[in-house]
Amino acid sequence: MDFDLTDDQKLLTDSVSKLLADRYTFEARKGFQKQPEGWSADMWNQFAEMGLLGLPFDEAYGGFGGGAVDVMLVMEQFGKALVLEPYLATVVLAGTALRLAGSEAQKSAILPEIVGGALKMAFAHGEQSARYDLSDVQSTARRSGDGWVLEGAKSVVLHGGSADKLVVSARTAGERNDRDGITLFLVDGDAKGVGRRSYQLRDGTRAAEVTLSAVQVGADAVLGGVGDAYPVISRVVEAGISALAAEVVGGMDKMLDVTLEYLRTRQQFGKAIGENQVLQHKAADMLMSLEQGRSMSMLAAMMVDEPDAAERERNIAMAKVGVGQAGKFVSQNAVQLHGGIGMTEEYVIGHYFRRAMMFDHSFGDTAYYLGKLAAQVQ
Amino acid sequence: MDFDLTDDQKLLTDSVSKLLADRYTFEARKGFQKQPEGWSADMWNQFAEMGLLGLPFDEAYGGFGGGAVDVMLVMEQFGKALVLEPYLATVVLAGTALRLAGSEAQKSAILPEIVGGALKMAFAHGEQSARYDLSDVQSTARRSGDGWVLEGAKSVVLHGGSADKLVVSARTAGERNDRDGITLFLVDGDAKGVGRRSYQLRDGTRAAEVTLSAVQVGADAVLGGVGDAYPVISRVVEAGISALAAEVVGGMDKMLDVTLEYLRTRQQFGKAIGENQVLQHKAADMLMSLEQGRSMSMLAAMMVDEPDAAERERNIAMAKVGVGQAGKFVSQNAVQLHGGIGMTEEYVIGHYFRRAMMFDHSFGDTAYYLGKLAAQVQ
Amino acid sequence: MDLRFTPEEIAWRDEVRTFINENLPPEIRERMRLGYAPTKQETITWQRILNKKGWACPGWPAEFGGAAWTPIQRMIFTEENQAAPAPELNGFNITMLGPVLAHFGTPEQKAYFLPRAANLDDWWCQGFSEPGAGSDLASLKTAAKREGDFYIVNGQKIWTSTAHHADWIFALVRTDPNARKKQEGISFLLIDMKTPGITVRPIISIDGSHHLNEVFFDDVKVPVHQRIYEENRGWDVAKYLLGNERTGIARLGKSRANLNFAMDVARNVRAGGAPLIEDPGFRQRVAQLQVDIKALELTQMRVIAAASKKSDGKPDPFSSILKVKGTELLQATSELVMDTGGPMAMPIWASELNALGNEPIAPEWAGYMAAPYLMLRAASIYGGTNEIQRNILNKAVLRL
Amino acid sequence: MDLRFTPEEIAWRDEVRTFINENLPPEIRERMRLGYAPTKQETITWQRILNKKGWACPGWPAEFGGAAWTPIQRMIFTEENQAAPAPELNGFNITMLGPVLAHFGTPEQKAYFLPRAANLDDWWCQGFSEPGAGSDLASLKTAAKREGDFYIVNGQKIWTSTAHHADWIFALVRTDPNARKKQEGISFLLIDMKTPGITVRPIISIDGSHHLNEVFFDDVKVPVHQRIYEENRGWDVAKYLLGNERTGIARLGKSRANLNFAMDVARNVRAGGAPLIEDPGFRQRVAQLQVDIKALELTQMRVIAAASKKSDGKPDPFSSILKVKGTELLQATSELVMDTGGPMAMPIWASELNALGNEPIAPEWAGYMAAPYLMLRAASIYGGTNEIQRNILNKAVLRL
Repeated sequence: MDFDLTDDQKLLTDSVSKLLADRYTFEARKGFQKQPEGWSADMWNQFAEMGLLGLPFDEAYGGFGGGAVDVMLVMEQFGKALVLEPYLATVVLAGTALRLAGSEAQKSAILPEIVGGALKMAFAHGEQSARYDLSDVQSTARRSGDGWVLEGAKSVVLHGGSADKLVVSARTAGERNDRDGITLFLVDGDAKGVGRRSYQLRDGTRAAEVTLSAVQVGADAVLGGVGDAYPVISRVVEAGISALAAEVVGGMDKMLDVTLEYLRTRQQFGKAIGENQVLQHKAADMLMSLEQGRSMSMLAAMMVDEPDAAERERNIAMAKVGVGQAGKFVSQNAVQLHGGIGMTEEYVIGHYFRRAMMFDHSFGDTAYYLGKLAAQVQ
Repeated sequence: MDFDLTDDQKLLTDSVSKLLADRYTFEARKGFQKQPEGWSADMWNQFAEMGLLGLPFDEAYGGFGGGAVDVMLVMEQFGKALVLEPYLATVVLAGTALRLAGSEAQKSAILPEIVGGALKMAFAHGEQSARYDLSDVQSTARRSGDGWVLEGAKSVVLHGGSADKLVVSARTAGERNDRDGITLFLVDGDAKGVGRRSYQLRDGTRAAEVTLSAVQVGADAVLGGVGDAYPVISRVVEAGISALAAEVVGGMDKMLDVTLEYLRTRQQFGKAIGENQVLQHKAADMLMSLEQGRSMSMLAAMMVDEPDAAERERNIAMAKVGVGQAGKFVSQNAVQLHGGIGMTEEYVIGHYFRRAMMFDHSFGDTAYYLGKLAAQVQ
Repeated sequence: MDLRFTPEEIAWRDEVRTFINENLPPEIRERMRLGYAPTKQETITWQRILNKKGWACPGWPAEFGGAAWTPIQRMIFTEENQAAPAPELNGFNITMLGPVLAHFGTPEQKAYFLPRAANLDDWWCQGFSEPGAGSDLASLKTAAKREGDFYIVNGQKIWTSTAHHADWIFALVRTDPNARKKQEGISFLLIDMKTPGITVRPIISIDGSHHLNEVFFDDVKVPVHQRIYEENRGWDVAKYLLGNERTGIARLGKSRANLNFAMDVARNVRAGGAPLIEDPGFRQRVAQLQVDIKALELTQMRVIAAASKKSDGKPDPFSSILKVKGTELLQATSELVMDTGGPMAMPIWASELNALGNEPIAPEWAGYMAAPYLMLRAASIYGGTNEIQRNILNKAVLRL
Repeated sequence: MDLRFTPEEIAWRDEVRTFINENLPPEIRERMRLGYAPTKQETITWQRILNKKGWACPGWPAEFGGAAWTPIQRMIFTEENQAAPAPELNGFNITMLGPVLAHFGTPEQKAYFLPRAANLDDWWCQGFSEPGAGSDLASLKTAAKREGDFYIVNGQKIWTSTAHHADWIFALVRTDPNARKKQEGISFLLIDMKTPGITVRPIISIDGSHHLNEVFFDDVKVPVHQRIYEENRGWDVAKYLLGNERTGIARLGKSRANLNFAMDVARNVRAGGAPLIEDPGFRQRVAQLQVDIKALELTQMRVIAAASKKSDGKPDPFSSILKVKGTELLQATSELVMDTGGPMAMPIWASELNALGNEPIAPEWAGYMAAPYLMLRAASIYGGTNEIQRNILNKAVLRL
């Protein structure tokens, strides 16, 4: 057991932290959000320059060769600054799919493009009627000549609107909810037959509904084995949970700081409201919740590469529940302790609040994972 | 909708309250508990004299002709004084079984004896492996000549040790967990073949394990229809829940009072601990919980005689959950706010605490009824 | 004691329900069922329908249109209206200003303002909160200086709900900055929002809605006859008003509507290959909420029954229980709605899609599932935070 | 960063587990599994087995038998021991008095008392709390007046765990009633419980157990050489001791043992015609507790890792998190045990039944299911209430 960071990791954390403190102020972020794609191309290039976009990829592809803990450290900083850019979608989600299932040719062609910042990707898996069931895929792909034709629709695809390439799941065999028979495809964002309707999520990040109408792709578009994608999808989601959990921990950290500062400075009835013991104890509860959440985020990062699948799934599920509950508790109380100002769009707390809410509804919510864990009790 | 008490009900409440304030102090109660049967025969006679033992019975049997609300009022007062006597067992449980299922002959023979205080009864239904399932009856009764022979064992029979007569459930047909085929019998406490091992429950009241070894009873011992007892048992339990809920409300009322008094007088760090805002708010939470519990106890009392079975069962289940949760919250916090003294046998709070705990584990606990309600969600 | 509704009360409930069913425009009802807040025009439309029926201002004196309902009748009406769901009566007009005018107003003030308030001819808003004050309302600073027949008002109000809709504002202002106690230098003014010098600046809430505002007063001239009650006695008026504000705060009808909506959706979405409503965790959560709603329903009846017995006009401290528990239920039920929607609850579906035409992008139920959850975080803040309610309970009941 | 146990740590866990399995008397283990507290003799038996192995006082300096374990090794040992379940080491001897003696004691005090404490030849108890003091420990009144080579002690201690078992007590006494600050007039004495003038009065807890006592001192003569550290500097000693007391306070092993016991029973009792463990509500509750235990497990490791880096000797304020969350889990898991037992958890089976001979009256698992729940209500009270822990967090971390 070892909680130490390597010197490289300390350097990574510090440099990301410094970059964001300088360039990613709450005011600057408002500007980024107004960009056409909902984030800053300039910041994206900065991330590329710092090597963040190559963090989890092998050095052979221009990457940094880092692991889930490195991603955790970056995401925690991103969480503090409420970073809008498609890091999760491109590097973590699509990146994990490529890492785990990509052919040498695919990885050589795509990963360096990601690392360099030229290529944005998205993971187009969820569907409107699937809720959180990863095997509930109704989009289809049928063989056509050497290639495939895709039909269907994908829902709430994070950064699906601005992605250059999509990783799309489709059913090549089996029935709805079968784990077997799902295949991943690489599809250009502007391929013929791909429709994308982009919108904001409640936390200000972007997503899209993606429709697939007779989308033709070649045989080389298949990512991994035909019909074998379920375990890959599952691990992509686990990597996503781990990364997002770290982001929420960063957010909670910031929420507690902002709230403490508010409690110290806001005067009412002639004294700082932080002198109220009830608010002190509530803040102590927030601290405890944050630290428990932080522990669970570390657990998730550690488990992303655990080879024992049952152990990995179980621990990631526990982490999702733990961070989800902590995020909810800390964010709800951060708003409450602020009073009216916490309810406003122009103040920072509400943004963290919604980001934590978003986390709880990404990749399966607290109830979903608690139900999964409950079903395993025997 | 009408929350008013009649003049008779006010008088009833006042006189019970006064009797208990005079005679049922915490000190006096310690003495009662040391009596061989674990309660005071003298107080029992007082209750008889005041007419309490006839409260829910028809005037034809010497009763008062009252309803569940009257019982609620009395039980609430009993709850404040932590009354030990077998009122629930005799008047509410066995009494309800007799009221609902007794023949004219049975009622004429028994009810006046109860009313007068001469006859104590117990409801011997639960079994060691039944948990809270009312239909899980494995004790049997088989016909033998004109009468019946009972075999089996009953568990945690409230006041089973001191009861003159037992209402015993036994299976006359069907399989374990079948609702059909259960029959109630009137069995003398000292009948041949009846074994009774008496003990204290955690709250200081008495119960017994009752064994039935070839216990012979006559045909006239059958209470209600042969094989038809399940609905009666169900309603006996509902009456029990309603009465006990009121008792817990009385207990919560007292716990809050005692706790407030402690918070006002106990000094620490040079001031009354009740000046701590955190403790004030906790006490406010206790008050809210108490009042919500009181509302649910009223609901239970109102529903005991509701003819629509589904409506009645559903509302009683909600009341059990509501009062159970309130009782737990109020009693746990009453101990916590007292600190060490609240953990001691010699101080009053721990007794209320355990009485509330006992309620939660009588006739089905919070999880049991919440599960029942959940199963009905559709 | 009988907690069941009497036959008369059941008849009344049926009468209300029937009237709502027959008169509430279906498009309003459906939008609200899906979680959307009613528009200004929807609120006006419905209140005028109710006013025509004589149901818009039941709590007012009969001469001004009051309906002489019993407290239980009022509760039944409010909850049926919330559960429909229908737009609620404009609370500023009906529960706040109306009773204040009827109690403290001059004959002229009553005659002019009350009928217009009942019919929503004037949309009122409330100018109490200020940036520096928060829960410490009486520390307000907006100044009103007497000059002849006018007050000259300067200062700022905040959290002013629907100020951007409002024709008039009733405001607390400081008329005596030197009063011994801060409560003693305050007056209660009615101010026409069209008066020169008033600026309304929107505050966007975290659900993206425009509901709140800042209101700035810059040398705003207010005729003295628009003052309610005596100069420097505005705090008495405010206390009277705040007491009335607390009736109906449990908003149980709304919580019930939330729960029903969540269950409707849960019957139609799948989780693990079966309808979500069959999921054990979902069912447990619904069952617990049903218990909590039932308990508060009864507690509310007890508070109402007690209120109908007393006549000292003081607010029942137990209404703080209704506030705390009621807002907890609003928050829990709206959270259930959001969670029921799952990932589909997260998009702001409307944004940037209008340009793409009317092709539906998501199922109708998914349109507005997170916004009420977001908005209702304010429920435990406004009207005296839930922490303040506990202070009230302590002071008035527990006395620690 | 790698939160997994290293191979060395896993080897250590296995070594501990194997040793316990091979050396813990099975009858002790089984009684504890069923929820019974260990008897005095059981605790002594087990501690002597551990002492023989060199595992009874790992945190002490090596010269007195310390084992030079890493903090993580200590944690593993503690949790394996709790989860076995085995009697815990006598904390008064091992985590409280031992380190104090090693740090503040004279050579003679160390030489005499430490080996005896390690082997439980002396059973120690702690005389800190007093009736009037509660959380305000320093306001203690028990007086020690110097007379030649003795102190004459008069006063009363309360909540003295196992005083009725104890051979010795370490006590805080007031040696200077006129000190400027109340903390400055206190000394730390070792007192033989057999000294004339000491009376122990039992306090029965709400679980019916005799664990706590009042201890009265009536002109008790204590040799001056039994004082630890300087006169009037006892508060420094107490602070040092209380800092040590907070390690291991999460008691996660115990919570795990509770959860395992509940699950064992739930596999064997029926609810609704099927094993209770298949009940959805029960499973949800277990799953949530598993999550909470896992989170605290990791937080504890973080606190331990941080502790092994710092050397200022001050307690980590984060150990307050371990206390609060750990006791919440103790309470929640023991409540689950009780609830699992259902109606069978309510009887005090033992009482009045012994006279009836050895015929079993209830299944073995039902014997002692409510008592731990009752007793553990004290867990959020002793060692600084959970409210005090939040004050500590506020003061040391949040600084509001």
